[in-house]
Amino acid sequence: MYSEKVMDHFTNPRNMGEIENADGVGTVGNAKCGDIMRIYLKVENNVIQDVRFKTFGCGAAVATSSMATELVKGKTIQQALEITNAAVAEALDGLPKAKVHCSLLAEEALHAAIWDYAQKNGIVIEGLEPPKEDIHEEEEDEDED
Amino acid sequence: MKETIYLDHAATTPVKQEVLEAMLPFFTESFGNPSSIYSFAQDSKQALEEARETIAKGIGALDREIYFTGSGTEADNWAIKGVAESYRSKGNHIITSKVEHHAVLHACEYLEKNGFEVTYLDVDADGIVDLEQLKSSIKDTTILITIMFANNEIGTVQPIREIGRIAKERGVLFHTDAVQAIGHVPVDVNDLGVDLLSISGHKFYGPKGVGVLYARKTVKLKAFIHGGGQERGRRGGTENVPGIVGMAKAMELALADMEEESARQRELRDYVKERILEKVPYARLNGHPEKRLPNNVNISFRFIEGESLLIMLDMKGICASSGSACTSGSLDPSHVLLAIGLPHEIAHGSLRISLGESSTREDMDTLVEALVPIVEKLRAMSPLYEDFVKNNG
Amino acid sequence: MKETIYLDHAATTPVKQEVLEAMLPFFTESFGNPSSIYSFAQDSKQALEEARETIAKGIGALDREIYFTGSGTEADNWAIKGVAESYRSKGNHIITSKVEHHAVLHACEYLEKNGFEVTYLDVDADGIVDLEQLKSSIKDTTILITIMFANNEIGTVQPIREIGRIAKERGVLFHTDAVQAIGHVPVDVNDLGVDLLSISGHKFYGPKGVGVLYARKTVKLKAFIHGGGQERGRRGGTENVPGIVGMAKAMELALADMEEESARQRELRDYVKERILEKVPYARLNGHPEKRLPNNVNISFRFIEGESLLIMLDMKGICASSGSACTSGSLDPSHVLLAIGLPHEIAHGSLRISLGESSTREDMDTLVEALVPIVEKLRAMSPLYEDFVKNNG
Ligand SMILES: Cc1ncc(COP(=O)(O)O)c(C=O)c1O
Ligand SMILES: Cc1ncc(COP(=O)(O)O)c(C=O)c1O
Ligand code: FES
Ligand code: FES
Repeated sequence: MYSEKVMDHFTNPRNMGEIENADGVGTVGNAKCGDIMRIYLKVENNVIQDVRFKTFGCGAAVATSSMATELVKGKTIQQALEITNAAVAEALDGLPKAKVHCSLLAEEALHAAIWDYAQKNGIVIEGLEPPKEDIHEEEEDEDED
Repeated sequence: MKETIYLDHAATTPVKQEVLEAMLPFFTESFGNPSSIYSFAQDSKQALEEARETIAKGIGALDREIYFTGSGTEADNWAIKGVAESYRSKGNHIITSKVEHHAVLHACEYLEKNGFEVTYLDVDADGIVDLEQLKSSIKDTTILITIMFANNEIGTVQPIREIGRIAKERGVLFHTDAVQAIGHVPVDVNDLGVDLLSISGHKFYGPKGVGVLYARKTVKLKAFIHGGGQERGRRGGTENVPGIVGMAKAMELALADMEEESARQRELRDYVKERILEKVPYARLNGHPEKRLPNNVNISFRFIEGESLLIMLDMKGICASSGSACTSGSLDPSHVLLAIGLPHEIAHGSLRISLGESSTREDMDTLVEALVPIVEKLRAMSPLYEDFVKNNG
Repeated sequence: MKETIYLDHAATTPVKQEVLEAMLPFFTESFGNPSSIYSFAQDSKQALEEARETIAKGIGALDREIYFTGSGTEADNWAIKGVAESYRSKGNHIITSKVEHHAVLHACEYLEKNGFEVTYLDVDADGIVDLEQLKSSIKDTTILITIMFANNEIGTVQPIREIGRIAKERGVLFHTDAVQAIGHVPVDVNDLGVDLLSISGHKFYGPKGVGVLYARKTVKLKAFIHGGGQERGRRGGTENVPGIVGMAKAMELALADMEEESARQRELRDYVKERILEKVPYARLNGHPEKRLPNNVNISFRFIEGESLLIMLDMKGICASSGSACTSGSLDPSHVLLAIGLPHEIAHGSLRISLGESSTREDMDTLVEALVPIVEKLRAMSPLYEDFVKNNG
């Protein structure tokens, strides 16, 4: 059910782990499934030098965490903020429909970590919202029952 | 390719060779419609009635109390909605439990939207229904108690005889979903005081897409699927002769060696459970330790999530499940695990293995060997485990 | 033993060898539950989805408009009761015909007992519904028109496209029971303007116990059998993978040579009909002479009774039917023959033969040869014939 890329990132997750004294840490939970993701950032001169994650979640959640960290590493904060869950999913050659919400977890965890970094450093980042308690996605277009 | 170790017999089983052989003639040769009057159709008619006899005998029923259906789910729906319709004038209250299969739960929810009142009984930490609550829930308007025989996720076997006695005393009909029980534990409808009972062929090495509703002859059973005069006018549709023949053959075979095979699986079950609990910290058995199906092991591993666990086991060639197969597409934690009181995130990290006739002690060892490093790896990834270690370390 | 000449393909058909071979791996090898997530179950999941595609393509539908059921009867029940439930707030009126299969008629009668109003359209002497009556029957509260594609007894094919157009113009949903049509006449749901359509596997050399409900994606379709999340949450129950695979294969094969095979059967049909009408006096063809299934012949023989006729044919090794198989246990004369205006005693003396791929011209000759003396013998026994001869002789 998962693409080869998803399976690769699931079995060999990149950047899994913690960062001691991280510049930003974000933890979010997924309202839809109860899964949890945490992202650690090391930032220098507005550039993400290092990023790590931990995930309690399904295969898609682990793989999107891994891919998201790959995508933001070495990017500026602004560039990182432009990476959407759709982009992460696409980089993984897509996700099953029922698993699209899992990729939101990565996007939101990243935003939460950047928010934490901004708070700690007194920086205001345009357009960045404080982390939500729970993540909701648009309901799928499946007709109701 | 690496060998597959199939440990998901509660989801479905292969059709046994002997079962398939019993079915084969009815596809291409004796394919007549059992309702036809010419002699060519006699073979299928006779096979149908012999299958009915076999199944009736298997559960201590009369032939004419056996109705063939297209699945266990249909049998559940029919029992519940059928009784609801027939006994509406007597009352509109139904009692069930919080740990039923979705076939029962969703049928009950449907009835709730249509003017029925449903009581969902609690279960204790082992998954057993509260008999006192059952007794005190029965009222004048109660027309049906529907409590499953054995749970598909945690394997807990309910006190069916006691429930049957209570139902009888209070003059209420009693339906039990025995889909997971058949072939594993003895089932006798009279001994147990059951009025309606559901069976599904593919859970005991019979084919998919065929089931049985047993309904005691005193039950007023309205048709649920209306049509031709099949099943004594109560279930329309040309009979699935090969499927029915296969299901009967499978039941015959399952019952023939049930005692030994159950004992064998029970031993394996206890062996693998012990080994896992011994080797993996922060793990707990779900379901009743003794009053459980001989082939079911369900264990929660704290800090990890079930799907990831299943995928990693799959990569080692091991087929297992987390919750029931038919809801594995679902994201909600199992309603059964929540009902036995597990918190959300622990319910998420559960593993169900269900043994079968092909299961060996070697398979159990392979499973444990694979499981230990997988759980470690997933815990190393888990923010919940990180927090736990920090707070307790 | 004498050879059997099977001329009852409308009752059921044998499973073709190729169909059986397509099914076999899914019983014993690739037996996984399609809902399971491990790779071992991928084969069954994929086979299921490929079958869905094949069937969707076969009737011009989208994959997600195909719902697998346990029979044609279930599909009919679901379509009718499902629409009734979902559109209840819009209205409670349903239009059907007097010549529908019992699966449709009895589902409608059930709804009548539950607050719905049903109009049963008349048919003309050839069995075709009255379109003017249809138009004038539609009212604000009409939510469904359900008219069969082709009649199982007399073979008459209804003006489906015209009915589709009327339904669309008036904003009413249109269901058709296409159980007898599939494999014999082209069926394209969009071309015909059909919103829901029922199919049964065993009528076109697929297995028994499996069917399809097509429901256009715009139709609000409530579940009829509640349970697990299968069929996009709309039909609970572990999927009958071998059955579904077989049905899809059978449809593929049937459609591949439909044109030639239908032409061949049509020729045989007309040949045997001519021969019978030529050789047997006081006989009439029932159903429309041209707008009929290529494989159906239905003839009434005055002064004789159907069951006796069937038994005597059976003794010659010929399998045929009188009325539909599923009501052959019933003693009432066919509601279809009464609806086309036959008097009671003539309706009783009808013979349906339905050809199949194995039917040959030789079979037709054998049938006619057997039939002539049988009819004579039965007439010699008949007091009705005696009276007739006395009054007219
Ligand atoms: C027109 C028609 N509709 C429905 C059915 C029911 O199909 P099944 O027996 O597969 O349920 C039949 C055949 O029995 C039929 O001929
Ligand atoms: C307890 C229980 N009831 C009902 C069912 C439904 O059976 P089926 O899938 O054959 O409809 C199952 C299995 O899926 C089950 O485990
Ligand atoms: S199901 Fe929870 S993150 Fe995927
Ligand atoms: S006399 Fe036997 S059915 Fe009429």
